Amino acid sequence: MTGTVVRTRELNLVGAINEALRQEMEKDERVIVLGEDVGKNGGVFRATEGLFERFGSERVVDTPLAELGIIGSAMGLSIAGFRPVCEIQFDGFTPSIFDQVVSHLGRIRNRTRGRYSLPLVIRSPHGGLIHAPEHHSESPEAYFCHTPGIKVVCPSTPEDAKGLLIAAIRDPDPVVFFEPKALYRASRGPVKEEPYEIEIGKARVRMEGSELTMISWGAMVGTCLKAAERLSQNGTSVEVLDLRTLTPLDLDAILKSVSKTGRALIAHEAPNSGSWAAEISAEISERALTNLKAPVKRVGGWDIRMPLFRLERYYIPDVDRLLMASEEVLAF
Amino acid sequence: MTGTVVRTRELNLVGAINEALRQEMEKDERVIVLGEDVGKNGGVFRATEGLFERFGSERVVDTPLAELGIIGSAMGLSIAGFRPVCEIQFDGFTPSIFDQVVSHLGRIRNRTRGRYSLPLVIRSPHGGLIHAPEHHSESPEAYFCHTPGIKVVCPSTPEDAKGLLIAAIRDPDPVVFFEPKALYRASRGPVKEEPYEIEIGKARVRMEGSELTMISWGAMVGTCLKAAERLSQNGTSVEVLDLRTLTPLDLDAILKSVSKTGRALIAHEAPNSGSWAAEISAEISERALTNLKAPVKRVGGWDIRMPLFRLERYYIPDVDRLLMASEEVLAF
Amino acid sequence: MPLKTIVRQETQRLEILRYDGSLDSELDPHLDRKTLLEIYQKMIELRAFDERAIKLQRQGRLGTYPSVLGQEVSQLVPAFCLKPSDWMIPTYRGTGAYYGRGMKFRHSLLVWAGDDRGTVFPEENRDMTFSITVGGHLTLAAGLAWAAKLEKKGAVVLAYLGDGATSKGDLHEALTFAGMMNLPVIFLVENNQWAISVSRQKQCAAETFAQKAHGYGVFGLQADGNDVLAVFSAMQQAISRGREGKGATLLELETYRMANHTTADDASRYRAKTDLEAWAKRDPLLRLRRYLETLKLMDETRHQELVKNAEALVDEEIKAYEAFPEPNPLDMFANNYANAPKALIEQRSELEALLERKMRLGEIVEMPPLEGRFP
Amino acid sequence: MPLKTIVRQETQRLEILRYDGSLDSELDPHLDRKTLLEIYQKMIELRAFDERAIKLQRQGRLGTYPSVLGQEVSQLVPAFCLKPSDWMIPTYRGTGAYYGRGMKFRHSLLVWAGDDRGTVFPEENRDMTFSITVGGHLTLAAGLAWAAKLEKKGAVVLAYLGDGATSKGDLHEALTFAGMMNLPVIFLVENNQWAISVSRQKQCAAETFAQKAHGYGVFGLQADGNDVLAVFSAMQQAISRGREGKGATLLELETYRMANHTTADDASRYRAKTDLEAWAKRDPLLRLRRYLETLKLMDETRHQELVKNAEALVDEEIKAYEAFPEPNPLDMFANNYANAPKALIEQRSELEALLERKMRLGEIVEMPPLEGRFP
Ligand SMILES: Cc1ncc(C[n+]2csc(CCOP(=O)(O)OP(=O)(O)O)c2C)c(N)n1
Ligand SMILES: Cc1ncc(C[n+]2csc(CCOP(=O)(O)OP(=O)(O)O)c2C)c(N)n1
Ligand SMILES: [Mg+2]
Ligand SMILES: [Mg+2]
Repeated sequence: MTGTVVRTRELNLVGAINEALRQEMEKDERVIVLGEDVGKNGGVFRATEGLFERFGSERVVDTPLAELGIIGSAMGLSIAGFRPVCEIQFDGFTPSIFDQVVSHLGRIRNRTRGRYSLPLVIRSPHGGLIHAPEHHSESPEAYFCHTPGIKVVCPSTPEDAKGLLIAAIRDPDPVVFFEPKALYRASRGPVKEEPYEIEIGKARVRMEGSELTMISWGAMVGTCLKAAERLSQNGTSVEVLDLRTLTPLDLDAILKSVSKTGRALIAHEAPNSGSWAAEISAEISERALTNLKAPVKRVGGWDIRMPLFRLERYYIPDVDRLLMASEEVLAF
Repeated sequence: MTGTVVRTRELNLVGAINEALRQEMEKDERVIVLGEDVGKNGGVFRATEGLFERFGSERVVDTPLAELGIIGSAMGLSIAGFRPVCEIQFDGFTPSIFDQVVSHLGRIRNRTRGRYSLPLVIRSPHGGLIHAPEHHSESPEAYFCHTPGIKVVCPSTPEDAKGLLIAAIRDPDPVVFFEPKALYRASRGPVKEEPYEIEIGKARVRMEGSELTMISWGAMVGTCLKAAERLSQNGTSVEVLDLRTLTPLDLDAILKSVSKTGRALIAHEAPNSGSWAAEISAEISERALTNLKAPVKRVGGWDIRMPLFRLERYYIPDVDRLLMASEEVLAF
Repeated sequence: MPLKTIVRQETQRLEILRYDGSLDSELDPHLDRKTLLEIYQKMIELRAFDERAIKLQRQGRLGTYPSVLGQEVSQLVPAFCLKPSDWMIPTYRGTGAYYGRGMKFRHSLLVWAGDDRGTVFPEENRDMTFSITVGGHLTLAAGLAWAAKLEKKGAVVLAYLGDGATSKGDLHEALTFAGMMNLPVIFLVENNQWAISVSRQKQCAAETFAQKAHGYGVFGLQADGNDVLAVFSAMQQAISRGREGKGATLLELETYRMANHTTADDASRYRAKTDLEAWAKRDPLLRLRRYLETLKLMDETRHQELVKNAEALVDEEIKAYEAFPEPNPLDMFANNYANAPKALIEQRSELEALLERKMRLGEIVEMPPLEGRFP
Repeated sequence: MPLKTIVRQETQRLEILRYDGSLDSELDPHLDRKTLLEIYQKMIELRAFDERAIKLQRQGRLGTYPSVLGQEVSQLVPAFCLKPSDWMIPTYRGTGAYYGRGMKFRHSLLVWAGDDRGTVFPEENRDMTFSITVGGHLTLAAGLAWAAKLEKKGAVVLAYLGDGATSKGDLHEALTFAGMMNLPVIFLVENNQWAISVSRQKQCAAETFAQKAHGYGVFGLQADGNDVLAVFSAMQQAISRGREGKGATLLELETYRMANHTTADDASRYRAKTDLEAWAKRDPLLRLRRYLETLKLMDETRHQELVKNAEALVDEEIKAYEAFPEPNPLDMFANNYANAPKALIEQRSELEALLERKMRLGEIVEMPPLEGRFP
């Protein structure tokens, strides 16, 4: 391979994540993967497949079933100069680490006046629609986004997943990395072979348009694209913004798009009240009030426990709900 | 005492809470108080003072230092028919119970299809400005407000504290009851002697006005009142709304006031991004866009770890910050 | 006096029934024949169900399912030992525990089909839903036991957990409370040697889980979890302690997860076949059968009849499960609060509007009837 | 074979120096005179500081302060036994631990005055800030030990915790990791008999905290925490184990919190004076003094000189502490991220504008210089 030829293949999202992990582990000895079932089993979604065989039991570590132990270990390792990437097996088990995340993870750099930094990544699957049991389909991002000192990322394409994960591993601060599990295998796309970074904190326009901005992240981006397609068939020009990073929020990109379209719809999977969509909605109205042709609309999960999976598609917004909401915004 | 004469005395906020606890324990044998140092010591703020002596060690229980144990016990007790009121000693230690709160507390009624309910109260001091160490001045309400199945209350006067706590204890669902610790002794006011309820979910206009609505809760209500006073001296008519309950949010009261004034400022102590103020701001702009004469303004803590207490007054909004923000809103 | 031993502790293991069906008569709990046969029948039914559930999942007629194969004794017998007024909280791997308490298989199927209507326990029981978050039910179990202690009616709480779950801080705080407050709770560790792909050896460096009891001042005991008599006997001991005010028990039952972790797992990726073969010899069903044979309570004919009846029962249950109408989406709004707040009423209307739209579009043909309490 | 004991465990307690200053010569760690005197001097300095800190708080010159009175040995000696390349994490009740590592009192004062500039450890040390959330540092300590193990340079981690903290699930998960991964970490329980108003007896039903070690396959030991020789000796053992790859230690030091929990507490509400009197007889300082006297290393004159010097040192430190200029409010924005995101730059400007307004209004007279890294 020469330096100038960029080779690209199709990968699915979990494959892109796997590649990012492998390449960073090759490049940097300090990278350590830890979590439940990340070793021989390769992770329950196979995100760490092959790493144990390749890098051995010192760098790919099956931990006891103890999430505070996992996050605490990762914090200690990172303070001491390692670059741990820990996996919390499902979004629904991240509440087990909230105590450390809220009380310590994002505070230690400041508390120690910059003496210690925590270059670690917390990987966790995110969101619903894979017909899984309770606690396997959650969207807990708001809890993390409200917590200072950390960053929160949630890609929606294999390309972004690889570049953002590499950037997260190299980031000098803690990054929570949510992986839309519905897309692990469903989302396929071209991914460059060599390692590359995608800057954390930058949104990406996935579809250009002029009459309505749909803002989203994770698996919901796909639903937005489908809805946008349908709307465009009816002659409405929709811009779809994939946030990719939730904190730091790319307000510039959001405001740029909304200033153009004058209408914003934010779609996501979490209980809507107090969600990260609330922050985005508030920021838009607070900063671009005079540009708005209609009230900002949030479309999220209901403010109830997500039902078991037979009904999850009525909890998580689907194309119909996005269309209904869009019509409301457009008709204002 | 006859049924018709209403006796009233001055109490401070912690006294009102103490009285509510005592009266409910007298009325209802199922009420049990548990937590760290709530027994002989009467709680570190003396909120449970005298209860141990009055009701004994079976109903006023010093627990081991284990917050998951405390919340889990309270959940179990409540499912089995008791009415536990547990204390988490400081706001900054509530992250230790997030795991249960997010994963189970608000879900069990629904998960068991209504078979089991959890009539319990989680009491915790709230907010800053008492010159305390780290983790003793936090405002974690957003984490709770985003969580379905529970209610969140935060009074700002002795009268409300007593009535809301009694309502919380009698509520068939879990209530998180935040007590603004800066007001424990600083806030004094008339409180009726006999037990009474104040309805959960209802805000209260603390000052009437027509040009700007200040929305707040807890100790920040006092800061708003001071700022409103100052503004009114300059001829601006300000309405101050004390939310008292955070979830369920009294949107009617908020929209009623903002429709009248056309301007809203939301003041609170938590890191501003992703705060409960974001939800309120979003709701106002989403529902009352055409009534707004200026963008909604949020004034909260910065998105960083709160500094140790020498600088806390520059982290938590003070009258000057509210005035600056108000001027901005009024000048729009 | 300088370096002196101040505490001495022992951890014991109970085994009664040998693999060949013979037993240690000194410790025989002397179960009556009826009980033995009832347990055996339930074990056969459970195994028949388990096998079929896995098949249903493969056929796309069920969601992810966690098998209890090989754990029939450690699942059924503890639950079986309780009174209805006792509390029980199994884990997600709890089909046997619920069955031991009288829950119908149709409801287990509904749950694993992602249908909330499966959460139906016999009215008279104090059964709890399981926690999918591992260990998430343990401090709650302590709270139930606290209530039972205050009630003073001799009720106990049985909380199942796995070997993996022992690592969660929840167990620590639950045991701390249980020890300190002398609570009538049994923490039953079904040590099936695996937490998904993580082996018992990688979970904890202590020799046994039972010995953890000493760190909390509670009673600890290990038993052969595939031995119906040992489990029965250990449970009787633990229950008596609870009823008599002697406090909590940490009971470790050694067994083996003979199946994949769930139908979504492939255990061949991480464990050796030889292990499985060794444990197959200790099969709890086979062992009880041999014992029943020595008692002349079982022979091939009777066994085959039980199997046939079990199959018929399971058929029946599957039929009943599949006969359930689709759930009404609006039902998700029921039972979230005693009185639904305004926001939920509004949101439910939104969902209603969506459903109407979908009916107009022909995406939904017919709305099923409503259940549950709202607002 | 039926009910057989499968695990036997013992927990030992180490005491070397008697109250009267005599000692068990068999276990004498043979500390050289210089070390003994150095420890004694530091203990006197620490006590002098502690007394003054409480006074400062009463005078409104300091915030809430947690005294270490009576815990001088359990605070200082473990820290003293470390190398700079070892990690140390005390609790908030850690002034002695930090002092044992060479931190200046002026910085301790700053911290308890609510000033972030107090977080200054000697450059060469691997010291960590304490966690105000009880037990919040324990799994992190396991992580540091994991790193130390990978570094293969023989470093160990010393994490202090209180008797109350033993109840937190954090300790359980930390010990599980430490045992499983054979980590070079010492969990040092300063059992001072109280967690604010909750006594040791109400915290845990086990006889000792040390015995909890057996539940995790790590080494456990109890020692008299007011006995400088026992603590030194126990620490040597724990450190050697760590350096030699023998894994973790749970070391319980029995001592007593002679003061209120903090200056915000009033212990007379919940504990008997007689308790205090009994423990006063076991005072660690007095005990070491008697021992030094038997060794002819101490007499009243030398002691008084040490006290005088200590007072002078503390005076000096208080002066230095009070000479610190007011902190610049803008400094709170430094060191939150390696590179501050745009939102923080914006928020810092907002604060700047507020400060300017306050200067215009005369609420702030002069802005102190900026420190720290931004953006
Ligand atoms: C808190 C939490 N972390 C992780 C998981 C994912 N998970 C589900 S089951 C399981 C293994 C549990 O093992 P064990 O406790 O031994 O129970 P078993 O499955 O063997 O019955 C894991 C890691 C979970 N459900 N909850
Ligand atoms: C998680 C948490 N819960 C509660 C508190 C409040 N609190 C501060 S110190 C303390 C007692 C701690 O006792 P112990 O661990 O024995 O340490 P000691 O104070 O005796 O040194 C409590 C309950 C806290 N800081 N953190
Ligand atoms: Mg298991
Ligand atoms: Mg203590």
